[in-house]
Amino acid sequence: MDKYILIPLLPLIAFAINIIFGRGIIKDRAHYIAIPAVFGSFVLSVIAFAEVAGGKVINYDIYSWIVSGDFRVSIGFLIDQLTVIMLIVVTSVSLLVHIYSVGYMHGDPGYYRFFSYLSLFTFSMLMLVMGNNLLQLYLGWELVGLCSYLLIGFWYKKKAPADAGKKAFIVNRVGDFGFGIGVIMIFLFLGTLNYTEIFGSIGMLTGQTINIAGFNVDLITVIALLLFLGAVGKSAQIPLHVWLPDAMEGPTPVSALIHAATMVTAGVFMIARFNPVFSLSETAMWTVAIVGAVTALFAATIALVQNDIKRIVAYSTVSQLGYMFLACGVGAFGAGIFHLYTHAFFKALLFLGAGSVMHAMAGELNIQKMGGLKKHMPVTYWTFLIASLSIAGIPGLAGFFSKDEILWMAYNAGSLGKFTWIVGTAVTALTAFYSFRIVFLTFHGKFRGTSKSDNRQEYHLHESPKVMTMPLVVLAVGAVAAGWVGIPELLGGGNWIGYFLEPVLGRPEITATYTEKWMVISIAIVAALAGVFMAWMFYLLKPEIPKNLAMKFKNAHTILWNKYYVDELYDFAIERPTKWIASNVLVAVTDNKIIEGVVNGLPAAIRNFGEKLRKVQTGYLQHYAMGMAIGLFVILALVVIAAN
Amino acid sequence: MLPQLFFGYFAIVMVVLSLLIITRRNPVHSVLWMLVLFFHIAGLYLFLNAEFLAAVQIILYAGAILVLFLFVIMMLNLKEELTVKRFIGEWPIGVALGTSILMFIFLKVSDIAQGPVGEFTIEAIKEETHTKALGRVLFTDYILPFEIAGVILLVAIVGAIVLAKKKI
Amino acid sequence: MVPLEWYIGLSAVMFMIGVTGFLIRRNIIIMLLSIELMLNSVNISLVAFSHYLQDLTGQMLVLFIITVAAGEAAIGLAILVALFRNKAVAHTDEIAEMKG
Amino acid sequence: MIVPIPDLTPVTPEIIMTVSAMVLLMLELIVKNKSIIAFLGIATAGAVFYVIPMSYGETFGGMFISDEFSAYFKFIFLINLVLTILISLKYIQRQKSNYGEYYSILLFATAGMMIMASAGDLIVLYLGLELMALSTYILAGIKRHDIKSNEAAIKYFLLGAFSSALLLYGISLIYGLTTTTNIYKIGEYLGEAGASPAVLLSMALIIAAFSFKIAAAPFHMWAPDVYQGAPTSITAFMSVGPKAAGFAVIVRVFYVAFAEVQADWTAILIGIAILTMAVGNIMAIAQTNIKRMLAYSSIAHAGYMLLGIIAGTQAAVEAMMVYILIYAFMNIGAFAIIILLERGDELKDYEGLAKAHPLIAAIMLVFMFSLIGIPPTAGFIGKFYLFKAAVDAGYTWLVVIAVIFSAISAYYYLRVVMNMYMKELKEEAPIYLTPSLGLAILITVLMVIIIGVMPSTVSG
Amino acid sequence: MEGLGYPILSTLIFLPIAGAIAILLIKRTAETFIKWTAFLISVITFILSLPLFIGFDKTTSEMQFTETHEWVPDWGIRYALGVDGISVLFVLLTTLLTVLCVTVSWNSIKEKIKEFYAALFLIEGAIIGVFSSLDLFLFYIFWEAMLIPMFLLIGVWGGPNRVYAAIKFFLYTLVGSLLMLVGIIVLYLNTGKTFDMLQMMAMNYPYAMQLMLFWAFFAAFAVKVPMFPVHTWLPDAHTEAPTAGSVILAGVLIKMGAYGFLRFSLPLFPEAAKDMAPVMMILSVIAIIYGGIICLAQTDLKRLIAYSSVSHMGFVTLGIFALNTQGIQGGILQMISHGVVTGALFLCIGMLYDKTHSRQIGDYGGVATVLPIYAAFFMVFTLAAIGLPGTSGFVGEFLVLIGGFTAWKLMGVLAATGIIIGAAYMLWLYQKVFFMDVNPKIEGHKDINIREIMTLLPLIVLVIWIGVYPNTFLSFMDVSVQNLIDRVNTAGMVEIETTQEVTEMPTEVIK
Repeated sequence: MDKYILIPLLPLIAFAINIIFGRGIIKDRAHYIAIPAVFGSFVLSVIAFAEVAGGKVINYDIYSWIVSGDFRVSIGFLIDQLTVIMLIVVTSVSLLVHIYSVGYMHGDPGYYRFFSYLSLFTFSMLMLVMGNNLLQLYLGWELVGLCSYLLIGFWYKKKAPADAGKKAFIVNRVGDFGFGIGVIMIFLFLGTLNYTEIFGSIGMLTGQTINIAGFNVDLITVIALLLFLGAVGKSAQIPLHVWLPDAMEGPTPVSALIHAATMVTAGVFMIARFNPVFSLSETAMWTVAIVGAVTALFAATIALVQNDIKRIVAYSTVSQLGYMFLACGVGAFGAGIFHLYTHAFFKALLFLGAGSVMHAMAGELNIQKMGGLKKHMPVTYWTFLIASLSIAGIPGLAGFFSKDEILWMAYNAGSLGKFTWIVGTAVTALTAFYSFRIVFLTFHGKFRGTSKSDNRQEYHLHESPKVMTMPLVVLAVGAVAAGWVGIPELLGGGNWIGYFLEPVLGRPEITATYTEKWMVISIAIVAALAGVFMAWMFYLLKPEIPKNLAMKFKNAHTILWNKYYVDELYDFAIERPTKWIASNVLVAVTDNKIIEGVVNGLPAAIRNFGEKLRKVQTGYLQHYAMGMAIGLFVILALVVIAAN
Repeated sequence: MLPQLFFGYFAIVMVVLSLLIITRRNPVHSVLWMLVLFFHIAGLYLFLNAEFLAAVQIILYAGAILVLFLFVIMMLNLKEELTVKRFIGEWPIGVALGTSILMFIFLKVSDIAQGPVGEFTIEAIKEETHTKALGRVLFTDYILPFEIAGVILLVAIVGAIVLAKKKI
Repeated sequence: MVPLEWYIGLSAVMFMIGVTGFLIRRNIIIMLLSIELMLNSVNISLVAFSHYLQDLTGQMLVLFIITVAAGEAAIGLAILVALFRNKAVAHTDEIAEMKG
Repeated sequence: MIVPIPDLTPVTPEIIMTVSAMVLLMLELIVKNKSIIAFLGIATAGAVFYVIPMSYGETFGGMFISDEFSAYFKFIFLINLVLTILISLKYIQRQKSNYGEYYSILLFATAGMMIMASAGDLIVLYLGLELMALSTYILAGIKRHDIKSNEAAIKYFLLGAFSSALLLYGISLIYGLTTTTNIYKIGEYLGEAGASPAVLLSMALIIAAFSFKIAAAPFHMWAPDVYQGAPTSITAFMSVGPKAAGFAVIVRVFYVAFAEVQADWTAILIGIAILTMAVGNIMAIAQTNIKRMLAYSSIAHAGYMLLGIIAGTQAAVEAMMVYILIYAFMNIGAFAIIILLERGDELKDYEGLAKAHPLIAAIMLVFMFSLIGIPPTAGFIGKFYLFKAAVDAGYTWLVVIAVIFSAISAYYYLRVVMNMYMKELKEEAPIYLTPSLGLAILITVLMVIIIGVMPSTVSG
Repeated sequence: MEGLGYPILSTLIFLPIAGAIAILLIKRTAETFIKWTAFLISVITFILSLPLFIGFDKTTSEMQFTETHEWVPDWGIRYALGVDGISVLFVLLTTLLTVLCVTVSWNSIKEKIKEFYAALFLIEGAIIGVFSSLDLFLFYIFWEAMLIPMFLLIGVWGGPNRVYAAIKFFLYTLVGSLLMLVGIIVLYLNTGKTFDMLQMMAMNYPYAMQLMLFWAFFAAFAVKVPMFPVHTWLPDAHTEAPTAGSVILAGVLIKMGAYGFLRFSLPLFPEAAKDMAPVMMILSVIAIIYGGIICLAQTDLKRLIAYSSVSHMGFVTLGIFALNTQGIQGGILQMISHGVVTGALFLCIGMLYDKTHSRQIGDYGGVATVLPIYAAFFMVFTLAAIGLPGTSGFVGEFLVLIGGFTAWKLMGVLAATGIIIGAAYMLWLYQKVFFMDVNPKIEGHKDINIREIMTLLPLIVLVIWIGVYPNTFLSFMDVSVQNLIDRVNTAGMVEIETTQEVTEMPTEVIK
């Protein structure tokens, strides 16, 4: 068993070596330490997968982490079906991103730093997925947040990345606030944080209520929603999605690894992990589903009009995460994880492809200034295309199967499920549209960047080095084939993954008929194809249409362009008032006026009083004598009063 | 009736003299009124069968202390003294304080409970003569205070010399 | 027979006249005289008490008071002389260099 | 008629003191070096100290009582005397007041205090008080060429005489009420006959007079001016000696003679104590002259000491006595530093002292913190003992008031420390360190620290 | 100690004090010698304190390493020292931080060097005395005596506004302490005229008295902690104090207040503490949120950290007055952690200040570019300050939140907002100072040297150690805390045997 400890430990060691010796000895050779470590983890993950596939669930404690009275938490591992899927996803994508980064980050002064952060991230993510208790999950949860912060702000000399990193961390903290309270409540009511023990005893809480501001609320619902708040933060769901698009300020490999494939899916993982809890609360489930659906739609609409290639992909990620939550919300945790798994490949691929494009375009991100890159960078083009097809849900590719499963499950899940299904299908069309908008604007048509004469950008266009394209190819394979583990029975597959995860996640009861399933699948395919077609028409056939539309629906466009003004809203409603209160109320009034007023005022008042009293001490003898006489007078008066 | 009249005369005159002393502009006048007052006090002492004290009052107070005062007054610029303010600005407060404290004292003294009567009856003193009785008590029972009083006078002499001698 | 209270009353009146004089006069010498007045009023009451209580202690005290008064007068006037030497002032409000 | 010779043993210390003072007076004529006179004065103190424990007893028909209580106060007077002589030696030379009489008057004053502490009779008490008072008037004005010294002396003298007159009036009344001036007999008589309202009148007058001696508000107003104007060595002497003597007689007179009306005088003293602490501490904050500041501080300390009287238990009185002892050390110590640093006695003259003379600044710091009452200095032990006794007697609320005022007091004591340590040195700060002065400072600072660290030295 | 053959606690108290005197005797001009002597003294003290860590018996709540001597028998005062699980860690923290204070002051103190180190050692001795006194009188002596050198440390070697800060610090704490003194006296008189803390803890005091004494002690402790609204001395004192002063202040001095709550308020006045716990929790939560938000408006590095201390100490008091195991243990651990982390942050700021002589956040920017190693260290401490799991900050804060939530859910939730605010201001600070364009004012400065790295390294180790394996530290306090909670919970329900009769003279509390 002890070998599994190496899975997280290897990257940790790599991190430690790189961060300590990186500046002095290692410098540009950092990847020689980081990549073997991740590879080791990957190999061990595969071994773990094999073992779990063989029907074994590994669950053990390594050491007691925090012991305080009856509060006991260990560091320990639970390796079950869900975990191994995550392990494979995390280690494989991480490995590929590591390799890709060798090329992408080449020559960066912070090269060693980058790799040490990546290793730390891998470690943290593995701790997150492997933990056998809630607090270890929380540990990993926060640590990946830290890595996200560090990596977003990797180019800290610029303001935008620094801001974005900070924003990511703080927004995540808002989610963690809820998550943390959820953790505490679980401990408070169940007396444990260990998964198996929680799931074993959560049933005891059914029907119990808790009094919040005078209302009696179902206890499990409260716990589930608090946990979900954490997931909302981490997985960038409405209303805490604001950090993810900004997070694109980080290096692209980071976006691929953290903000697409792994970290942001931690929320989904957590909900899936806590399916026994969520399943007990209908309210919580529907909340998850609706938040997921709304987020999916919301982010997809924003993605329609953006021009920054990474931002579009980022909004696409938000949207796809919404899908996953939608799945979880309708009880199809397996489908959610399935989509998580396929999404990891095609979304990582999209990001890495975008990175490759940026690499070629010397950092240019605006797709309006690209075009015709197909001939310059074929590998990138083809892999990017595959990823787009996959995400758009073109039959046969990974995305199709997972998305289809989700839509089907949503359709299956009652009336509210139907609503989510409609939303989901609409989002499919939108996804196809904006994905191909990128493809067409970037790779097709004529180059619209700075011409040869002034900046020679076009002259520089080139395919990325092997070390970068190779991961693209591998991921492309994944984007195509990853879904094949979950081909539904209807299409002749065995939905292997669904059954594989069933011991952990369960499967919702299927009530709908085959006919309905065919209908769901066909509508999805039609929607996807329609999206692709529209994109082709808008951006290749008649490029003037988008402009006209933008003119016509100016207001709508502006709102979408400004991402529904959510950032502005937060700025206006939270950030500014807080800062205003801090400096104009707390510092200026409470501290400086009231408290300091008393603290400084009292001595000053005493001193002033002393100064006034000094005037009594005139230096005149008679006044002193009078003082004595007055004293005598008062004493006599008292004596007389006392005697009478 | 006679003693009362006698006392009445003394009391009225002494109060008037006291008021004169504290109100005269010219210090010399005050001192002279003081002299008159001292004679009256001596008279009162006689009335109270304390003839030795009466003598001491005249000899010591009138004869020594007041003369000392007069010497010092010589150093003052009397002309200037006659033109400046007599009282401090807040004199009404002083007067009010004085009167009200007096009221309190009267309130209290009116029901004064005398202590036990001692052995020196008027007859006993008369028999022994006042001076002798006083002397006997002074040099037996009150020998310690007597000695201390001597030291005080010594200190006063030394102090007066130290403070007032011209050469440093 | 004159009641004791009369003497005490007389003494109290004189004492308070002395106090008042001390409180209101600017001239240091007259303040000194006021103090002598106070001491004499005390003496009167002491002698009266002594007479009425048929006890000589009061008269003893009178003797000592007179002695001390002499000493006090000597010292007081000596201080006054020393003051005159430095600054020809005889009024209390002129010697108020130290205050506050 | 045979005059019986009274037992002179109990008065031996006083006799030695006065005789020695007279001898010094005569020696002044033949001895050129005044230091010899000073050392003889110290020797006298030593002899008296040696004699005191052997002199217990009552004599002169109960007029004079030498007991442990008086012995303790005499001990304080002797310390006061010795330390004053030590700090005076060169100082009065510099002040051009190097008269041999200075020392003998100091001795006379001490004799007066000793008589006060031992007085069993109001007459003796009055005479002792006058002996002390007259001597201190002289000493306050001994810088006769200095107008400030004159002013101090005249103020002290006039107000002192005024307060003596009040005391005498009080004595005359109590005599009239009891036919005796013996403190114990007064107590006995009042205990049997009960207290008539006129007793309260007498008590009020006596409180006023004694409050003047201990500089308690509102009878304190002479103190700042006199402390400031008098030669610093005398200020040190006055701030301890007469105050301690005042407390000695307060204890004896009020606990013995006026035991019958304890409730009344306690109530009055509570008022006086609060007022004293308030006035002393609040006005000290506004001072710029360090001698004046210490004057107000000594007023405030009198307020704390009154707590011991008010509490009225044996322990409280003991605590007060310990407090006076400790106060003597820290206060004289502080004045010794002022003498040492004759650059001026304004607070700003202390700026940057720590830079020029770190050790002296450190010692001053110890005195200041001791005056605040911060452990591990003696000042804390004194306050603690006093407060403990007062709380034990049930005066917690009064202690809380005292504590608040002592927190206020920190403000002005810290200003001295602040000036020494946290301000820049502006000009050279010459010091006049002589062996005797050094010795005085050493003794005081050591005592302040030793008592602070080992309270068992005073707890018994 | 029992096997070591020497009185370890006395040594720890008086070695630094003796060291202070020794340093004062060295010639003023021998600066290097003074520094090395100081370093040696601090290191020896630290090494001598290690037996406390190794030899501590974690299975008992009894006082250990005890020493008892009669001191003032007439007043029932003894010189009694001892540590239990609650206090032992603070002693160790003190000795450790002092070493670091010496090294960090190496070049930054240029004036009155020997006085500086002497003051530092006097503080160390007094603080160890506070943490190890078993006699209330002795405790008070150390408690107050510490004020003197600290006053000087701030006032002499501090920043431009140092005098104001020093006096404010002194008066603030003095007022509180003096009220406690009255409380101590009342306690003493009601315990049969003894200052023995163990004996006092075995007593049951009447409720009205408990309540009054609770507030009297509160006055002293709350000011030290500092709790809202008596916190305003802290920003000034921290800001103006020299680096070492800030480190000692933040690291151990303000822990004395919370320690006082644990050592006195809870066991001596359990019923009052229980009844007043809601008030204290509300004050704590106000401190957490108030202290946090106010940080957002700070422009001075040290001031910001100072206000963050208010917030963090709010967690501590919240935990303590949650009156359950997690709360109290969390509180103690949070104190240790805060001592390490905030101490470290002040050390870091001091190092930066030595280079640039500015504490204004606006004067910085891009420090990470110029001083990368320094930035890395600072990052770790920042993360610990915002309570990232895996660092020391998390364990304590989380346990406190558990405890607080268990005791009063609303307060737990409100306190948890502190972790958001904490992240906001610390990251804002980090960004402003370390990221973005290099401010010309800091250009060209050298990265921290090996001495400074060695100063910070032990703290990094501690931060990680506490974060990863807090049980090392939690196990120290386990039994003692449990004992304390039992004491609080059983108070008023079970009659505890009093070892001594109530004094023959029952003292009225209020007359």
